[in-house]
Amino acid sequence: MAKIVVDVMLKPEILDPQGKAVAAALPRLGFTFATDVRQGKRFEIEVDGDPTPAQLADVEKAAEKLLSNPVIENFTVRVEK
Amino acid sequence: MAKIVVDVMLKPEILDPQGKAVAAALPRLGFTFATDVRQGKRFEIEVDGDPTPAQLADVEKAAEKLLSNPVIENFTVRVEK
Amino acid sequence: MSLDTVSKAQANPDSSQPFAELGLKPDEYARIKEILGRRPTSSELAMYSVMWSEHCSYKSSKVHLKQFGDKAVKTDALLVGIGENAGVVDVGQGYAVTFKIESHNHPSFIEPYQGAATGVGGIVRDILTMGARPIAVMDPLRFGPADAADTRRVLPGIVAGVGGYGNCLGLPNIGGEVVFDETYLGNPLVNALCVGVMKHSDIKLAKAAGAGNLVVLYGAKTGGDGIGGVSVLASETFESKGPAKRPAVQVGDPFVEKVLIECSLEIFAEDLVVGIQDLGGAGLSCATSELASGGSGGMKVQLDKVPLRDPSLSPEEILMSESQERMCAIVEPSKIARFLEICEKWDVTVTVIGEVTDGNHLEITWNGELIVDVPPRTVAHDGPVYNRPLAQPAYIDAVAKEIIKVPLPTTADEIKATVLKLAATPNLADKSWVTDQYDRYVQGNSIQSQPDDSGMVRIDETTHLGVAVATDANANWSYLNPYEGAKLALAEAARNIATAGAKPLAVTNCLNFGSPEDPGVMWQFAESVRGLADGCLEMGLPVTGGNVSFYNQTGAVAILPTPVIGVLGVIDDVRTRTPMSFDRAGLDLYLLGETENDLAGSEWAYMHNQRGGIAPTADLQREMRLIDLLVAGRTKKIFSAAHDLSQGGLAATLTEMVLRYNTGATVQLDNVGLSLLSETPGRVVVAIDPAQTAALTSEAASQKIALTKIGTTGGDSLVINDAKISLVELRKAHTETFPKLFG
Amino acid sequence: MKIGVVTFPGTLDDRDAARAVRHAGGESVALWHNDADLHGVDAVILPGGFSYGDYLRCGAISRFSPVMEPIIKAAQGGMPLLGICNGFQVLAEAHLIPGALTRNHELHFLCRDQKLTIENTNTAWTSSFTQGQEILIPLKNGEGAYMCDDETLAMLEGEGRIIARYVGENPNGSRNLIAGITNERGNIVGLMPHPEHAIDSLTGPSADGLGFFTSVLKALVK
Ligand SMILES: Nc1ncnc2c1ncn2[C@@H]1O[C@H](COP(=O)(O)OP(=O)(O)O)[C@@H](O)[C@H]1O
Ligand SMILES: [Mg+2]
Repeated sequence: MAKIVVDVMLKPEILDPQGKAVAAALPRLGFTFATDVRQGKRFEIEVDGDPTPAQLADVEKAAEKLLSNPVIENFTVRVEK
Repeated sequence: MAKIVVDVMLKPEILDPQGKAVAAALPRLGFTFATDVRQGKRFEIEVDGDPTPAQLADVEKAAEKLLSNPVIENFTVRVEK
Repeated sequence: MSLDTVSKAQANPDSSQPFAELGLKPDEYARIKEILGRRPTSSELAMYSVMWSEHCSYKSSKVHLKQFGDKAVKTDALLVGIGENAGVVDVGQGYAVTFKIESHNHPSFIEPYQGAATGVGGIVRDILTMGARPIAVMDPLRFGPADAADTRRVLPGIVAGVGGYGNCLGLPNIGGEVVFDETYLGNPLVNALCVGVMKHSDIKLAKAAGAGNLVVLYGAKTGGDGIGGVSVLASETFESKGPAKRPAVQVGDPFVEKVLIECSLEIFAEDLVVGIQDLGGAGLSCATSELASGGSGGMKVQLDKVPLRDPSLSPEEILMSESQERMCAIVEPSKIARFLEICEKWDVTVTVIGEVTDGNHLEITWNGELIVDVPPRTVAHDGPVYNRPLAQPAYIDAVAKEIIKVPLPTTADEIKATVLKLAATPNLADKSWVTDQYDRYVQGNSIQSQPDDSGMVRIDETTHLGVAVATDANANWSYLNPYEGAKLALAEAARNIATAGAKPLAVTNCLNFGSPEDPGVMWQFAESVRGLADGCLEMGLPVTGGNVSFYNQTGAVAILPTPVIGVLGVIDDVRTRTPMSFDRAGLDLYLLGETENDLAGSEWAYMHNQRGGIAPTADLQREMRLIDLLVAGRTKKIFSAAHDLSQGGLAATLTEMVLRYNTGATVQLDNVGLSLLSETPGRVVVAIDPAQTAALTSEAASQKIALTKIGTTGGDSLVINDAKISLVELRKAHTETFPKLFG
Repeated sequence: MKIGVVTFPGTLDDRDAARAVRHAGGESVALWHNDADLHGVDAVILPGGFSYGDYLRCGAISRFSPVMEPIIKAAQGGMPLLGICNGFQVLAEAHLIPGALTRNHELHFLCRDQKLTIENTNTAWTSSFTQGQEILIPLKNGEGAYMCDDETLAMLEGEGRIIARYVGENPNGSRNLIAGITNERGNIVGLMPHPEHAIDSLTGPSADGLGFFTSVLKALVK
């Protein structure tokens, strides 16, 4: 049983109020490591067995059609063990 | 400039309404690859230069305190190039 | 773990069982053995332990709550009383209304968003279960000091959770409370109220009658969430030294609940159920045992049929799971096909899990093996009853001797500074930061919501019949005198209904207290219940239901006794309601009721760290005459506006009135400091057209309510004697507090 | 004139939209998400709510509902189509209008009475208003910030396709204070605030919202 991960992030030019809120909250808690924070979505998709190329192609399609909105978001697909 | 990624997912035993909604929508669009879908959050944190061990330890702390609620969520921290 | 069955329990009567870890006391465990004539199976133990927990069995409160029945007024308005999921009241024109408050305090501290969200979800299912369409929610909330770091964690999460769930269900939020006090810091209170409406003929009850009828589980699948939540989260202090129990918090899915509501209403409309119960605290243990004991008592359930989200759950866990958004219905076999069809239309998971049987055994099997065989009444109703020791705490006499010393303004500058300071203090400041996160418009029937005295919804678009609901608690007064405090909260909630011209009809309550094992807390509780029961009897209002939440404390420190009282009223034509304020100049302002020196427990005293003194005494006869006056004033069209006085006294009331429609006022007050700051109960400010002077005078005289002209409306300032406060300045003070605190 | 009002699972303001249609003098027809038939309606409203819980992105799942197919086809042929709030999000997800609706900049659900100016009265849904008219209707949403790229924004501005703009402080971070836009042809309108909650000052802040519904009835008579 493998896991396919789709990460969806707002395009860099789109304002990310959630990331901004986190970036502002960190220093209030004494954390000073971040120069910037962006928040996105992570989908963990389980498939039976090892994903086939056809399945991965399907996941790409689903990511484009459903999991992300290409007007404002980018996505990446990868297999995780 | 490196990127630290924090992935936050609901614990496996916790209901994930978002993942459920996606899992239900996929077959309606003809996508049959998924046996289960979970949806979580992905934080991309930018730091100046390569993250130091102390910074990473701080990120762990921030992930536990701010980015997740350990009662219902798990998180992982990693550095991405 | 191997399956524990009834036959194994009979074969090994002495196996040791972890009853203490499940929260049962040795004598309670002994009683279970006595009832069964053998040791319980592990599944039975699970059921008894959750059902006999404080949260489900009311074991510490039962002996006191009896008074609500014993002292009850006879009224035809009460169609369903205490004991069912929620009481039902006749509001005329064939309509019945059901309403109830519940607490979700402890879960909301651990996971503010989900705790609050599932609190709303739970109370809405209670209302739905009665056969009603839920039409509105309210959320009385209590937090630690507004500027405390943990309040900044907890409050935004709770507010977002209340909104997130209620908004997604399409239920307008029509009111609530936001109160701060240090005793709530480690133990915030999240009370949620829901109102529902139905026709008389649609009332549903939780009973499983008719052998051969099917037991149907529908809604979300069952997962491992909230297992033990009912006995752990709702009944134990966080510091309890007992073994660590799974602090699992439930996560809600409001979308599933919305669909469940529509699906259920369609099922009700076609009259497809004999009985129905929602799955809340104690999950299936509660639903099956209550349904069975509500009927003749016999039921067979095949537990392995329950659809699971997590296939690894054991039967014990399935019985205890508090997965949200589930309902259990009793359906005649001839109607099951249609029932399934409607569920399919709404894409709702549905499973027949058992049937009603003759006799009085609740039998639950797991893959054919009998794992539960109990008389359901013993699980659902015959839990332990405690007559806990109670004793008046020592502080009561001590605080009664304290003399309140607070500065009272006299000069123009002092008056202005006082009014601005009160307007901005977190307990009195504008709550829009909170309420703007709630949908108050959905369903298109909201007539009043925050910042009005009560929430009001229209229930018939043709006749304009409506209901009003208000909730109130004054924990400062309850701390000084819990008996009077409960009566005063009742009076205030009823008054908040009546200022709009609605007639109070029925009462619900949520009694939030510390540990019942503390005799002082138990005394506060007993006194509050006695006060509320006496008050309801005197005012002729039935208590239709409620909720008790104990163990609200941090370490040894209990919260202030906080009996939240909800009052429901009816108004025959919502178009004629009296608004809380005025939008034009030239009206006369009157104060109804007399002002005494009542600074004890007042917000002004609180702001000066004075928590002592003697609480006011409730004069319910006068309150009832005031209510009659307010209702008559509405029907006779005497009032242009009416707004009650409560926390913050006349200063707060005037602030809220002038800001409501941005219309100023000029008032002249004798003894100005006390007039502005005293919180004597039973007072209302009304605005009338001068042409109504004679009518008002005669109504007030006939009700023997003191009437004082205090000023007139108009202008862009609030002028009090020589002090002039511009509305701009006043609004700034009133509205900037919450955004500054919570971002 | 028959106006269809679509109910997706999780739709909340369908009854309000139907009531608004009736108040305006039209006949409302309930359309079910799973029924790919428009039952002869002359126009369609996609009302507000949280269709499918809005868990993924608002409107992302409902845009694929069976009923959307005939709606998209008819709207492309000129049938008046109004998406309110969640309906606006569905229109954007279905690419019937450009851009996307994103999280409010304050990150809270926001419900308040909102002033708007009507900036284009040449659409099927706004002809009852006067150019520049200021109206007051409820705004209530968690993801109402209108986003698009600069090019699209310039196009919308240039072609006068912004039909309503927020007055005063930006409530949600929408670009150029956009509250509503229309397609090229003016038959499809997406609007974030809720006119259906402002048809009667008893239950809403005003009766200003009625204009959207009287507009479409006029447009259909023509
Ligand atoms: N948590 C809340 N949710 C909804 N409405 C609230 C909440 N808190 C306060 N309100 C509303 O704000 C207004 C003012 O509250 P409050 O000062 O407590 O009223 P009162 O003193 O008349 O009981 C009321 O309309 C109340 O219903
Ligand atoms: Mg009030």
